[in-house]
Amino acid sequence: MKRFTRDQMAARVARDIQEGAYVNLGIGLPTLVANHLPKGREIFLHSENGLLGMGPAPAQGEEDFDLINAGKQPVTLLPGGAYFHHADSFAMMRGGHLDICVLGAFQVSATGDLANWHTGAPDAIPAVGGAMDLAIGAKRVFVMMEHQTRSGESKIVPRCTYPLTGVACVTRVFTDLAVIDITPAGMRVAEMVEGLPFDELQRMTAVPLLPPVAALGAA
Amino acid sequence: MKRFTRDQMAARVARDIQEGAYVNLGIGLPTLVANHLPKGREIFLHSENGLLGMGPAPAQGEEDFDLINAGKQPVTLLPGGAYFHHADSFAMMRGGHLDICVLGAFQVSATGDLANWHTGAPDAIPAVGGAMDLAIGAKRVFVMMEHQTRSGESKIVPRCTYPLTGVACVTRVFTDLAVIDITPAGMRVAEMVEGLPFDELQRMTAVPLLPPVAALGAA
Amino acid sequence: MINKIVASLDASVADIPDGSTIMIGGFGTAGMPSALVDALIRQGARDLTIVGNNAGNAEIGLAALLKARRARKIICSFPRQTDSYVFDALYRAGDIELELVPQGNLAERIRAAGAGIGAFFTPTGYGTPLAEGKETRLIDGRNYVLEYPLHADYALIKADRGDRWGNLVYRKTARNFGPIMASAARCSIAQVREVVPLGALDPEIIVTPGIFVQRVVAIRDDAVRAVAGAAA
Amino acid sequence: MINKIVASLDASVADIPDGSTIMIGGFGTAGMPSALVDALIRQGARDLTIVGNNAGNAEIGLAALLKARRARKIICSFPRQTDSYVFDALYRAGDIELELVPQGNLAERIRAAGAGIGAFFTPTGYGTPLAEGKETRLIDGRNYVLEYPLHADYALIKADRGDRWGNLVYRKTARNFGPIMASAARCSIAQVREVVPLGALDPEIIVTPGIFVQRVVAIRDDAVRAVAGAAA
Repeated sequence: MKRFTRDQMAARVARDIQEGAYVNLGIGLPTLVANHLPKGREIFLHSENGLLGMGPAPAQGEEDFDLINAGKQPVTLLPGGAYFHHADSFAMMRGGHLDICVLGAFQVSATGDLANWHTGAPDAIPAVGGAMDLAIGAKRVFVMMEHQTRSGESKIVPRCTYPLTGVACVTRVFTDLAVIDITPAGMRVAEMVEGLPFDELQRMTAVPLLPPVAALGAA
Repeated sequence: MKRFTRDQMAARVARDIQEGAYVNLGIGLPTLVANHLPKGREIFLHSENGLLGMGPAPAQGEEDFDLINAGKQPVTLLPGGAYFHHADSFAMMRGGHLDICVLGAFQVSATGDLANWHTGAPDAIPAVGGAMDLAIGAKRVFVMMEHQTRSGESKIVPRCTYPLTGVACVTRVFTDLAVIDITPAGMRVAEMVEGLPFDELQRMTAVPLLPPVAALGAA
Repeated sequence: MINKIVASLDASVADIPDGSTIMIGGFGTAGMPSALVDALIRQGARDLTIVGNNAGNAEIGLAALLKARRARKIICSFPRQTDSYVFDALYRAGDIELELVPQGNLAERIRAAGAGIGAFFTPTGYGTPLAEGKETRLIDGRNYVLEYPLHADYALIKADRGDRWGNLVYRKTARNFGPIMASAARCSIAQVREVVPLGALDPEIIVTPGIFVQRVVAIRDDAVRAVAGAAA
Repeated sequence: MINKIVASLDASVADIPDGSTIMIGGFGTAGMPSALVDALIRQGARDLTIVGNNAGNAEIGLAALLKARRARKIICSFPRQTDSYVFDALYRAGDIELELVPQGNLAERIRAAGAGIGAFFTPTGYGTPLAEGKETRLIDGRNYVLEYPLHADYALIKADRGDRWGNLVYRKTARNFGPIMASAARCSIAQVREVVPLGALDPEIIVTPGIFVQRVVAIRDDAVRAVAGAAA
């Protein structure tokens, strides 16, 4: 079966980010999205550790370890960017000023609950960082994840079994198989990977899905 | 009877302001204190509208109406001064970072309640400004006022009859007759204007006063 | 390309509907966006709720807006000034509603709106008439009053320089309420003395990052001076 | 004359008693005041409660402090890093207490301490294990958790330049927790790359006014570079 690669997922997320959007890309998979933002489109990348207008990684040898992103990797600042302290940075997040954040996830529930910070494993070192602030703060919360775990379990679940990051906060889920919206009516498929029948997607998803609106006539 | 002039009161308050103190001088009478701070003593004047390190009034013709104090008069900034916004300015006040504020008052109660923003007159336009923040924020709250109203009533009262600015917040009262501390034991006279007998001061004060500690032996 | 620079004062306020809640920056006339307020008067929106520190001076800016009877209510800390006769008359006649807020609570409520805080316990005002009817709580031996955020539909603020992304820097104590009001409104409009090219503002000194600003409009330097002069 | 410049790192931390609550700035190693932390290790204070974003990297700075078993408890948002093995081992052995706080709540609790706020309702963490047992409230249709301020006895922070009044400016994202921690501690100690004469810092660009800073200590520029290098 055909699946979106990680870069294809990132490119698909990037397509949904309009010009002028203030965007936070979570650590891990979501950072890939930056590589796929159209060059001509001005998009403002926010990093929780106190910058807006984040640019690409610096050339090797030009790293400045006072200029890093949330993943603690060296980055650059675009002309027009700004620095600020942590309380101001999280005011931007909590205050609803970000248009979009893109987060990785362990699980997303049918009602948009997000679990992405802890597997619940008793010996794990818990660490939450800014995930809970992003989950509840941005106007739209995009989740970017594999559709299934390595052992083939659906990461879209009726109720999260892992500890929650936020309640009813996810707007849209981008997986390697489909793009799915959390709507008041339920989870509605917006797009599927080419050639994947809706029934097959449903079979791999532990929550009842609504078919794409465009496909309703054919359903 | 001898009374402290306004300038003498201001000079007396100034004597209680140690080097290095962060101080806010309220509008009206307290602004006089700035003229009496010893030249060699570095004292940091805060103004609620967003500056620390306030200097003296500018020379005539050199006023900058973007650089004003809480009374909206042009001021100057000393080298080492700083500007900040209103939330940060009041964080300094509310957060207990000011060592001293000096406020005018209509009434001070026996337990240090302060009334200085409203006479309760029904046709008055109410206006509070930063008085309530200063009253509860500074480590020590000095009140500077005439001992009596023009009609001879004590402004030190068992309970304020005017609307309160703050509860149990005043530390020390400087009047034209005396310096009086609010202590757990009651109002204790620290100093009196030269030649004023304690009994005479008590007669003009509507709250029982404790005599100066130095005078206890003689009492 | 994102360009938040608006060509004219009038265009910058054209869409403000009747009934809006509008924050207006300034402490007295320092930081008062008089050019924007004048544009708002020309625009004609009425039944406004105004949030600001004062209630206008003489008959310029905010006072002129009040005189034109465009405001239903004002939320402020210090309406009474030597030259606030326009407000005074309206208030005495019962023609404007006043919500009086201690200045620090006003600033913190505005900041809370921008920062997504649902409510906060403040010691300011406890035991005073301005806390009457409000929830109180004893925390660690100190008494506090619960206060709620103040949101706005629009913020009109004055800054010194701005760029096309909406980044702003201010001038001296004219900064006052500008940065927090910019964060608390759905649409924040800044009048600036000078529009500068992107990148001209050092990222270390930007006070209001563009995320909080939707529109920037330049006014001629002499206009700023005239406003400052009028304040004296 | 007020002079907050302290002659040496060791002198700047000499009076910190056992049992203190100490905020330590930095996000990873950016803004981490490693020279001060090293001085604190030499000083020997123990039974400390540490407040910071992370729990140390490799065996430098905060990690070295933990390794020396000086901390009883750490309050932070993200202890687990690729090189946080010192903390990880202590935690797994039950040798250190952890209070995990969402990063924005951590920042806001620190800011609340500096700003005299008694408590605040935050939407972050509602419905998650990190809000368990905490007071919640529905305000305007949204659920919030009540969080309390985080005060400290000392704050150790890193800034770029400082003057004898304690005014500070920072460098790029090394700013992070510095300004709010400075405001939340009874005694804030800043290590700076350079001490500059009073008046050399433009009053418009001072990020932390001296009122929040009690001590400033200069460290050699090469020391800063070495710390930055170690972070890579």
